[in-house]
Amino acid sequence: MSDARDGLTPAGPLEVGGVHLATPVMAASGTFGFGTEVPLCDRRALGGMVCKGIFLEPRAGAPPPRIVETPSGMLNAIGLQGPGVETVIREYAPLWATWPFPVLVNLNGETVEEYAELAARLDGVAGVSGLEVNISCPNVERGGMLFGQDPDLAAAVTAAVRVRTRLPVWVKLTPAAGDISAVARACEEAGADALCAVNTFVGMALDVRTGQPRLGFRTGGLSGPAIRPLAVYLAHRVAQAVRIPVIGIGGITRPEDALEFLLAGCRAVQVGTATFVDPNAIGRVVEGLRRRSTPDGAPPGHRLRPA
Amino acid sequence: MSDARDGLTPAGPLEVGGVHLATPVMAASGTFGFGTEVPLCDRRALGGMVCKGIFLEPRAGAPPPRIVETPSGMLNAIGLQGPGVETVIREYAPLWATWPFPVLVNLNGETVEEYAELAARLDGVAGVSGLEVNISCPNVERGGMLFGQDPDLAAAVTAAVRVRTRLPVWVKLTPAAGDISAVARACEEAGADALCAVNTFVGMALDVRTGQPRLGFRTGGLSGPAIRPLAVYLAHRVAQAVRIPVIGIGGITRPEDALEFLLAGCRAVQVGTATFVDPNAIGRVVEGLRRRSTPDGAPPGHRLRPA
Amino acid sequence: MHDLQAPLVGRRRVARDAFVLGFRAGPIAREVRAGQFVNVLLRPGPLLRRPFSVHRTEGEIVELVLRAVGEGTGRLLELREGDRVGLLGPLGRGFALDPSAGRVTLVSGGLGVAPMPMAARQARAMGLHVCWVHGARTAADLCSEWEGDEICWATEDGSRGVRGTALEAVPEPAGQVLACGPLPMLAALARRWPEAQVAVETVMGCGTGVCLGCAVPLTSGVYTRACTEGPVYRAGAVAWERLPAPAHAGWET
Amino acid sequence: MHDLQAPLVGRRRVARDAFVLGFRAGPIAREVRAGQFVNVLLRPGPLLRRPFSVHRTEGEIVELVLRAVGEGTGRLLELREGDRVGLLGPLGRGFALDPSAGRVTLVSGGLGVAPMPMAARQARAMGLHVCWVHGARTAADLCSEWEGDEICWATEDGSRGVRGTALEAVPEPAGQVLACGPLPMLAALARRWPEAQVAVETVMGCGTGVCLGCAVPLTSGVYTRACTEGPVYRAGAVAWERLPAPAHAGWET
Ligand SMILES: Cc1cc2nc3c(=O)[nH]c(=O)nc-3n(C[C@H](O)[C@H](O)[C@H](O)COP(=O)(O)OP(=O)(O)OC[C@H]3O[C@@H](n4cnc5c(N)ncnc54)[C@H](O)[C@@H]3O)c2cc1C
Ligand SMILES: Cc1cc2nc3c(=O)[nH]c(=O)nc-3n(C[C@H](O)[C@H](O)[C@H](O)COP(=O)(O)OP(=O)(O)OC[C@H]3O[C@@H](n4cnc5c(N)ncnc54)[C@H](O)[C@@H]3O)c2cc1C
Ligand SMILES: Cc1cc2nc3c(=O)[nH]c(=O)nc-3n(C[C@H](O)[C@H](O)[C@H](O)COP(=O)(O)O)c2cc1C
Ligand SMILES: Cc1cc2nc3c(=O)[nH]c(=O)nc-3n(C[C@H](O)[C@H](O)[C@H](O)COP(=O)(O)O)c2cc1C
Ligand code: FES
Ligand code: FES
Repeated sequence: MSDARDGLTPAGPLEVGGVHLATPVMAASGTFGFGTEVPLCDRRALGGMVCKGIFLEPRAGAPPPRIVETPSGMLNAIGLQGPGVETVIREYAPLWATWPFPVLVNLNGETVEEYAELAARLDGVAGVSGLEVNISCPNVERGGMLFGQDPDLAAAVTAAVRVRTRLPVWVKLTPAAGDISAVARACEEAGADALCAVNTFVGMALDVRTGQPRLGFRTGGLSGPAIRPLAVYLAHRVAQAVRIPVIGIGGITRPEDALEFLLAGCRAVQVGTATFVDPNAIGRVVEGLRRRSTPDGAPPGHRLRPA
Repeated sequence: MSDARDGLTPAGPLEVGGVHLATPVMAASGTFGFGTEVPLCDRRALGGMVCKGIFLEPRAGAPPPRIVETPSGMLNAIGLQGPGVETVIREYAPLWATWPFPVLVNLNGETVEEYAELAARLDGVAGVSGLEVNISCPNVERGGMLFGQDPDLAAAVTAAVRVRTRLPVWVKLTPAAGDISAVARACEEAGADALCAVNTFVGMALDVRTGQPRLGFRTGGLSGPAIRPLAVYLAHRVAQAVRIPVIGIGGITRPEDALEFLLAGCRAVQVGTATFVDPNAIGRVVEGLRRRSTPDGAPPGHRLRPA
Repeated sequence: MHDLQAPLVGRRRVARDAFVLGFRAGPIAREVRAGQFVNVLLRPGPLLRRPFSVHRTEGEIVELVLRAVGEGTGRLLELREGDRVGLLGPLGRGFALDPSAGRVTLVSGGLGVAPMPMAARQARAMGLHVCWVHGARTAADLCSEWEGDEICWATEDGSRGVRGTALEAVPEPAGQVLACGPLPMLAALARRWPEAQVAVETVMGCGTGVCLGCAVPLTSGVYTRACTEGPVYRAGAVAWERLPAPAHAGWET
Repeated sequence: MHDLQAPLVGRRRVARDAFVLGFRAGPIAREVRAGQFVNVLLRPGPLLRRPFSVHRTEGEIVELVLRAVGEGTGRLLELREGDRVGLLGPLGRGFALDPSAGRVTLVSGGLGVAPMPMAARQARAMGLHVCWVHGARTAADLCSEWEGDEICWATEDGSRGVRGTALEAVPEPAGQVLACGPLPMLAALARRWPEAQVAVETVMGCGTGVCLGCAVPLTSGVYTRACTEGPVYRAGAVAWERLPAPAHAGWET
């Protein structure tokens, strides 16, 4: 597996952290459902997708309102509504097995053991190409982001998942970590195959006419173009801290946004909120990367000079 | 001194952390120079101002480019260019002494002792109404934000400043702290009279045509509307963690943005980037707060119900 | 589902501050059913799309009705003829008309008129008798256009028709009831006609079923997606007390 | 300094892709001096204002010249007559003309024409002889308008006037030199005429002197503010090797 910083990724197929991607641009968890919902997306452009986060058991999710728009961004507090792992195995995985791009399952738990159990259940399931361990969800009462703020807890979750599956294990990091490099290194040492940086930033918005939070869960996670400069910085720090590949996430809308993450040291990227605005956002990002590629397949920028 | 969460602040004069403000809306450090530069600002609306951050000695600042616009925000890496404390005492303080609103000096150091020395030099200087201890600047090689990420270091700076001055001591916090509540409590215990939340968020932007950072300092601090939901959340957490007043900062542009921070538990606010866009942004925020005040002088919202 | 760049081709005022905007979008106009919506992208404009019920279609033209309540609706009403917006749709599940009902009553409060002209036309095309009951605050707020066989007005101040809400003006027997309007009106309607079909509004992230942002709580305990399982629900199925009105973005909106 | 809402009142093309926009803004038109700029606010539009040299004034009208290079300039060129922008100005220090110089040479590369018509008029009003040397890539990129007593053209491809840069086309003796254009041209000019006055471009945050974002490094080692101490500098005072061109915002810009 080549180092993220060894060269730039072309728009073509590549292998990242044990997963064979059709292009370097993937659909981010929670913004592409289970892959059956967005008919207008150009699926040939899709490098791969991460399904909506799941727990062992079905979950109702957070009370509405669940979304608030903010300047160039949105807060969400979905609360990981979704079917449990059994439905995923029974209803979605068989479909995914027929698709031309890999699907990773986004794993969530309230305890280390729940993550491990999920990993075990998904091991060997046809249609599941990898696991994205979500230790960064800001919208649950227990677990989620708490695991991602502490290097020891992050390592514990990663290690527990690692020993229960032969699937590639990616770990999705939270910007709320005091030292994201330390968490990244801890996950790498615990056996992660790749790191995803980053999940949403915790935020809050109040209704000035009632004085109450505008989200049912009170706080939510900020995504969209507003966070891009913060996410590029964090993804860059993570890429500098580890040798495993990094997948950049946060506010990617245009082809050049994706390239910014690649230049910052990421090996692939995920697109989230942009898909809400343009169901074919990923198609357009990949098309832009392709059009701008130099003849040898590498994008036109240079690698980021180390500081 | 009344608790920030005891009631809402009207648009009129009030006392916050030992400083008598003309209104609850102040000019944020680094966005209003030394108070002599922005002729179009309605000075009757100005609750007070914090001058550009200074060190003991004059500083050249960071290499250009120093500013990059991002979606609904901007990254800056000014690097605390400015005159040293002597110039401030000799040239600006005498002017400030004649102004109808209080001026606080934003203090910066590379060591605890430098902060303490600055505090001592400014103690008793006519025209200086308080000190804002900046342990949150992301754009300097040493000091700055590093002090604000660790509760012990934050407390050390606060305590050192506290013993060297009789002036009100406000401490300005960084969102980069892993646990901002812990830093806030440490500053409160070390003798801070008020806390300012928050300074800018570290970010980065790359030029996709060269692959290099768009800022001369490589990274910068994100400000503007993009960060507002993040800042409201952090200011709210700080207000819940301490008994001293909190001054909310981050992305305030409209009157309702200011009210959002007040509803979140802040006693006053500071306006930064908005002044770049509209030199009279503060005048308009105060005007809006006034127009919307209910007859008893309190804004129309209710206080945020505890979680 | 289509994603089109659609030019504004017409605009008319139909009530105080309320306007019908017509966009040329043939593929959507041909497919859309009453109660479905389109998700509108404005550039420059707010980040997310804004959902609007399809009000009427006229050949290739898709009509929306709206009032300025915030940035998106404000910008929509500033558009000039020829300006283009992105239209994604048709989205959601519309009204299911029962041809055997004989009579259908459309109940609309305020801008809840939005899906009714299409519903009236589809019902009449099926041979149903259409009674439209429309309420608003005052006569000036009533929509000046209507379709169907009968119209009943209601105003809070009694300045036109019955004094009271649309609900109070519904002539019995109502037959099949379709409704759209403010949440309190729909909740009251659900108590009277649990079998009524109601179109609800929620904040939406995507409009296509992927974000789970548009949650509508059902009495069965689950959340469903307004953009996919809705926006039309059986009135009695919705847990109205757990469905909040969208919070306010600011003072000005 | 004034902060006005100024309507667009005219627009004309003066070179390939380059347009002059006229805004009605009497108070600014009356005060502005050659080399000063205005800071333009667009709503909807990017967060920050965009600085532009004042190109000419005509009575109450302030003219700017620009080409679309990004979001702000793109939106400016989409404006229709009557649309308003925020104009803050006049800002900065303009050219200081020396009435005793006898002769003044204006050197402009590409859109560096911006401050020259005003400079030409002010110089002639002082009785100076004005020679304007204007260079661009090709004849189509040259600005079609000029003022002064003499004009010399230069194009990189030789399609009009001297083949080469504006700098190479300057007739000697140049007298007092005022210049505006790409950084490499200004740096070269500084070596030949250290006493020349040059108008430089930097990224700006505020335009009013408070943000320190517009730093221009001087050979003396300090940074100065382009918006306040500049944008006009003595060419020999600027540390050109430490003054970067503004970085690119993306591929499309
Ligand atoms: C399926 C559906 C159909 C709709 N049909 C119509 C219609 O035909 N005509 C019409 O005028 N409006 C309709 N709405 C509501 C319309 O989408 C909102 O008024 C609009 O999104 C507000 O955008 P804004 O930018 O102007 O306001 P914002 O500044 O975003 O918000 C202003 C106010 O509107 C509320 N709001 C924001 N988004 C929504 C939303 N999705 N639904 C309800 N309220 C919202 C906010 O909470 C706030 O109080 C519909 C909504 C849905 C979900
Ligand atoms: C004092 C001054 C006077 C100017 N006069 C003129 C003029 O008369 N005519 C004209 O066309 N342009 C002029 N400029 C440059 C003009 O301000 C920029 O081209 C404009 O801000 C770009 O905005 P945008 O949103 O279109 O581009 P963006 O999307 O912001 O950026 C597009 C490109 O322009 C660069 N850029 C951004 N801001 C500036 C800036 N302040 N200065 C230079 N480059 C920038 C970016 O780095 C990028 O490469 C002047 C700049 C200054 C500082
Ligand atoms: C509505 C919504 C739901 C999300 N759900 C999940 C999730 O279930 N699991 C997860 O790891 N991330 C989730 N995310 C985070 C995204 O995958 C992504 O990290 C984030 O939105 C930043 O990328 P963006 O700015 O491109 O949206 C969600 C984001 C949004 C907006
Ligand atoms: C150009 C610029 C310079 C700044 N300089 C300082 C400074 O010297 N000291 C400081 O404490 N904060 C400084 N700040 C941070 C602001 O005071 C404020 O905390 C931040 O910009 C967030 O508020 P805003 O979104 O309203 O701008 C600076 C911000 C900007 C944009
Ligand atoms: S709006 Fe996204 S799922 Fe309904
Ligand atoms: S642009 Fe802000 S100081 Fe010059």
